[in-house]
Amino acid sequence: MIRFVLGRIGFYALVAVVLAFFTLPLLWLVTAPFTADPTYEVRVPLPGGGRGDGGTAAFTWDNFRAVLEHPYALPSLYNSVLLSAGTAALVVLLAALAAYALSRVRLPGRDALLYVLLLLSSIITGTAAIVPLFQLAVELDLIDSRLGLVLILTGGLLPAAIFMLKDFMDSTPKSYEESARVFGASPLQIVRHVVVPLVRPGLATIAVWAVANVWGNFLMPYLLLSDVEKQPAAVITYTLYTEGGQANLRLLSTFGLLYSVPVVLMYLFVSKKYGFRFHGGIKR
Amino acid sequence: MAAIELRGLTKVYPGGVTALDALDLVVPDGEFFALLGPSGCGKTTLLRTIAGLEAATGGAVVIGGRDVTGVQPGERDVAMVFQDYALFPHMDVADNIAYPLRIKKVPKGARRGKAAEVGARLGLDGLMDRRPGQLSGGQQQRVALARVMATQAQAFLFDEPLSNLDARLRLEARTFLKKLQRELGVTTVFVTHDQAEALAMADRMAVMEAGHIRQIGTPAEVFQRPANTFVAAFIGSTPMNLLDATVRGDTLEVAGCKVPVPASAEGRLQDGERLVYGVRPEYMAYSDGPADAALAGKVAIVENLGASYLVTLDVGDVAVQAVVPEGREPAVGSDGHAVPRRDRALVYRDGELV
Amino acid sequence: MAQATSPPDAAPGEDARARRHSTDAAGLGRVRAALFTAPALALIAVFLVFPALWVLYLGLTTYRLTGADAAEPQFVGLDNFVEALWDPAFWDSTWLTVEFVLGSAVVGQVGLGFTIAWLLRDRRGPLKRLVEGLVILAWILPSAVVSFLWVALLDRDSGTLNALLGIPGFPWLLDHPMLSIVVFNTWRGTAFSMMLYGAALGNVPPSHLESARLAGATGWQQLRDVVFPHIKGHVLTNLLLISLWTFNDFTPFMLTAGGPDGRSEVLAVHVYKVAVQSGELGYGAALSTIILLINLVVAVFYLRLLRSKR
Amino acid sequence: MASRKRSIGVIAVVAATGLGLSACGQSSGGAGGGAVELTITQNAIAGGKNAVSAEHIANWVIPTFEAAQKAKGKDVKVKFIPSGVDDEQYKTKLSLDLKSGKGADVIDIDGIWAGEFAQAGYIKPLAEVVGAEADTWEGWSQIPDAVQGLATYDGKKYALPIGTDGRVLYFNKTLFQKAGLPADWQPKSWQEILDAGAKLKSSGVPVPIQINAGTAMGEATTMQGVLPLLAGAGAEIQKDGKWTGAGQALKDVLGLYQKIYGGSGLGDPRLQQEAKGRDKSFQQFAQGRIGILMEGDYFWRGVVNPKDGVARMPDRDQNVGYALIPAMEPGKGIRGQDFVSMSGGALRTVNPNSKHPKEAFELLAFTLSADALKQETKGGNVRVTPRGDVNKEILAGEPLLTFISEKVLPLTAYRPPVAIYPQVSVALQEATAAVAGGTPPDQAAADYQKKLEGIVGGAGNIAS
Repeated sequence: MIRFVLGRIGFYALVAVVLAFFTLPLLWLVTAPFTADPTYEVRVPLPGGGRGDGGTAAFTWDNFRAVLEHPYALPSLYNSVLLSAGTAALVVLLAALAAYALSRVRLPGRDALLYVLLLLSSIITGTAAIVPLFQLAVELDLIDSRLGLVLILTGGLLPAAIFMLKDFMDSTPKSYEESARVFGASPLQIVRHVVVPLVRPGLATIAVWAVANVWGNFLMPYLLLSDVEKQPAAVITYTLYTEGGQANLRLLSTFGLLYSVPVVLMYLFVSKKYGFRFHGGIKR
Repeated sequence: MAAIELRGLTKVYPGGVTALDALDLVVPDGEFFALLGPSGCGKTTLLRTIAGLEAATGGAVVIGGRDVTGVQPGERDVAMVFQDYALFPHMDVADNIAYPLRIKKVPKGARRGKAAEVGARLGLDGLMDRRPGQLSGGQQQRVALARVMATQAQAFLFDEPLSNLDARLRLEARTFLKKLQRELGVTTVFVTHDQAEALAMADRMAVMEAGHIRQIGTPAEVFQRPANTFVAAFIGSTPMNLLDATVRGDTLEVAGCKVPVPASAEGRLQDGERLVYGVRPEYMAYSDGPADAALAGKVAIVENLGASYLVTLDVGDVAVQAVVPEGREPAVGSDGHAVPRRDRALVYRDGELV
Repeated sequence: MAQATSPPDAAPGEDARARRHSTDAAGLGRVRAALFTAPALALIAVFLVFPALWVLYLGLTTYRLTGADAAEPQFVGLDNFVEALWDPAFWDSTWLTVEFVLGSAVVGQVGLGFTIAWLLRDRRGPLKRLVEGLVILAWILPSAVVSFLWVALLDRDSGTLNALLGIPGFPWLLDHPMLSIVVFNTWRGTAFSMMLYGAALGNVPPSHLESARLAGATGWQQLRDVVFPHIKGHVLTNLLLISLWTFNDFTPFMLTAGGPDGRSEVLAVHVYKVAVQSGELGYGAALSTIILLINLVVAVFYLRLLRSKR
Repeated sequence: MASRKRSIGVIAVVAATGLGLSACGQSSGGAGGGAVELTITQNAIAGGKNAVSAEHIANWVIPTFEAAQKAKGKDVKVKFIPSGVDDEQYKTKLSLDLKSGKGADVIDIDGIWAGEFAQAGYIKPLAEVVGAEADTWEGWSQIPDAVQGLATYDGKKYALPIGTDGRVLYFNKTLFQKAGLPADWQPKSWQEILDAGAKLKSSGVPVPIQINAGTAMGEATTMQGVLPLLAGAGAEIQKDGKWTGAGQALKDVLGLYQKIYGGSGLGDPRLQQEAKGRDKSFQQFAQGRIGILMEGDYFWRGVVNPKDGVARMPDRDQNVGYALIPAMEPGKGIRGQDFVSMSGGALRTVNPNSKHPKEAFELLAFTLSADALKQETKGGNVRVTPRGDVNKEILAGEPLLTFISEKVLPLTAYRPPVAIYPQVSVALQEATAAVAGGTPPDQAAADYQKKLEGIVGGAGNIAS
């Protein structure tokens, strides 16, 4: 009994520590945008606050007004949505097809191939690859084209996506597909009717992962898109500095919050609708 | 019409393991046929090869007179119930049942109607819009059966259809399945590792071992006259007594006792030959007092089987088991005498029935 | 009694029909499987393999972003590699990276991710959703935002952490730059491991755990003897991916810029400084190649370790 | 059924995104019939970095220029391509563009990049790109030779200078008063700076002197620290093709760093290591925690500007003093000067890949016409322009900028515009970081010498 109680206490203590660890850094994001003159200090925005040093600051919507008036801020969020949705759709579609085939059919050298691609993808996402990628885009006439950027980003994400999805599919029982097959379903019907719905949580998770990756990517969009009207929020975030390189915390904190909202909403949507899982083991 | 015929069917896996070794088998139309054997014997591979999920390395599969060896599973006109039922977790019961019809491009209304009809027949009405995850094991099994029925296939294949049910449900399902098959009259092959299940349900059965069929026959034949010591040991809820024996004229010497040569082997044995004498515990007459042609020894263990008891006698240094009706069970340590029924006792030479 | 054993003379000759009969679960067959993989592989070939090979080639030249070497780069063979291997800054960065990967990925993310997954394994309801949601939030927020959050958290004068601990003025990013980025990256990346292990633990049959518990196994023994064998494959996937990602993670730059005095200059940051800030793209490409080789060694090590160990 | 609908939905989304993307991909280009299309780029963006100049280009330059062309019967369309990121990233992007034959027709670059861009063939002498009118531009006569030098490489003009700046010592008059120092303080030697620091310290100022050091501040350490001091010790970082090594001048500079950061308490060595240390130094100056700060005129215009600075000081004009940076000792500076400074400045040039180089140059020249510069510097956005005629007019009400223009620019020096300069700069920053961290100046200088040899290709390229 005592052991049980101690166990409970230990459990909640641990959970509390974990919660604190993951919440603490987020406090700034939910307070600074609402304070009149944000610094790095977390202060509670209160109407009429900020006079004493009691950890409060004057509450204001001005920062949001400033972001709304910013000529590129909101359009850049739309660009981010386009880029990440396009990349995620392409990554999920291509990775799912490839991962399924690799999971179910023994193609020669598939494991070695996957490892090699995974390693190469680390080069491509690194900074040293900017010249080849840029030149490639120039040669293919994909400069300043969202499609080109989507293709390049997709190329970098695909190996890891295939790797993860193959793992997911490996752990999905095959009897569903066999069952459908005995009933006469064609391979494509099986994929559509059975496989896609079964691995949907995995697809959704990969989609979120791809979106999160593209959502935060700065260097590639900046280099490949010169038209500011096509540039995503990651690039615009980096412009919220002054000539001397000082962060404009008023705009940065507020835009940072707005910039985070779509991915959070997407996560909530996906986790409610599909469940958010990296691994199979179908729940019955 | 839809007999299943296997001719020299062979399956060798890429690693060189032979799962099926040139099997010949005929399952006539309408028969309820069991494939029985220990795990790894090839029974599931055989079923999957009939379904087309595994490609035969050699030989032929003929269903309803049509050679389907190279035909895709979906074109063989068979339906299969998987061990885990493989109900699609993202579809409700009606959609699951109607899935085969969806593949056949039956209009939605018609297939929902058919699903409802089949479901009702299996007592699934009221559950049609549930997901498989919300059903009990028995209900899931019936959905899987309903889905198979909806196909109107020429033959059904069941892979361990009862193994995912708990013991009590299994008996019910056994009866239910047998009745259903009888009503439908569709040729059905099912795989099981449970000999009682095979005996109880099948019209005929095949006992398999290591890629070979060791015996084909009706449950009664297989139970009463196992064709070899493997089948003899495998079939029966209490294993058959298999005892070393030596022919002494017209009697056999078994564990120091003398018993008559079984009726089936009369005139086929040579004096002095060493054989295996087999008799099921159920086919022993037990008495406390001395009896003629009995295996006599001391009672070592008495096990309660419900309406009867299983008595293990130490006869010399071999153990002999006999089934004793309730009320007549002996005390441990007392003397016991088991008299084999001559018309049920068997003799095996080199493992094969004489 | 009919003997049904197979006739020994039955010819098991290879049936040609069997070959075009695909045996995978969905009946794809090799041709269709190849078609399924083709679009992904084509895209990877053009937008990944080709530029990656180009990077490998650039590593053999004096190519620079600007200056005379931009117009006419010289082919110098392995000079860049030799230079890197003789450069103490490279080795410093390498060791810092090893520290970073071991500390934040292997110990931090795997340890914390597994711990959270283990703590919440049989729970349902709002507490689990809250913890998982926050952990995943840290993972999906854009790095530009996240880095500001941590600068604000660790700030010397008005940072949240110092305010809570009551030690204003404590310079975390200066006195403990590696610890700071290790903890940061643990915070940032735990979600992946947590989700992976959460799913993996769901696949451990409860009966196995119960029987281990009945046999008197301690918590640790249960983990080692029952849980680990079940999730070994997931551990491998997880370690491979997060090590690779952490190795190439550039985000620490936004916290410490590699400083102070290079004390948190992990390889990804080192490459950025070399390739972008100094414009030495040839040398930077050579460094990328070396990182690739290190990653390869790490991957092979993991594969060996987890394949051999039972 | 439900799942079918969903999968159709997924396909529709994929298709729609695909279409949307390809449609977007094609939307660029598409020249109107006969119109000349020009593009102009700067590292500036409305609502962000250098917003004022971005707005000036978009709202004044483009419409006015287009109208002027129209009046001449030419149909010219100009598009502004904003950027607004780190200078290094802007430079990377620009280099990639220029290398691939792309990029805007009129581009802004930092003066320090001129040499490396020229060497790489990214930019060409203006006379080659646009013809003789580049050399006969009316503005040249208004631009001082030193500032013209910024745009000159190998004796040829590659660009037009956009402006220049200068570095001075700022000080907090309130703190000075408390420490008993004069409001019109003008040190004549390094020692006088240290003396003032010591007085400030004893009057309780937390950070008496801030002279940027270390690698975290990046180029700000070199430009607002090492180089002005080096000039005060009589050396230029590169002269006549030879680089300055670990000679006496550098040792003197590092010695001064040691006196400030080596335990005297005159400076805050930790601040130099912080990733955002420079931002913090601005904040601390504005909060009255720093006594003396070496910075460029940007500090006055953009940091402590009471109107829109990042660290506003409402009482800037009364409270912030400025002084020339003294040589180590009078007469010991470069060219035997008593006072020194360093300057930078941006350039604007025509992309050699431009399809319309003549029109592009017209646009370029227009942006640097007296009218355009006056317009640009209206509304409190005053800076030192390259043109003497304009400066005379706009700097009138700006004491500091007048000071820079009249007192500092005649003394100033520029960095060598060559490709390896950034690496040399990093080596200098590392040397100061070492000293601030406790390494003896001689040792730090020797380490620098070794590193320098590696960068510049041997001791032969280093002045002994």
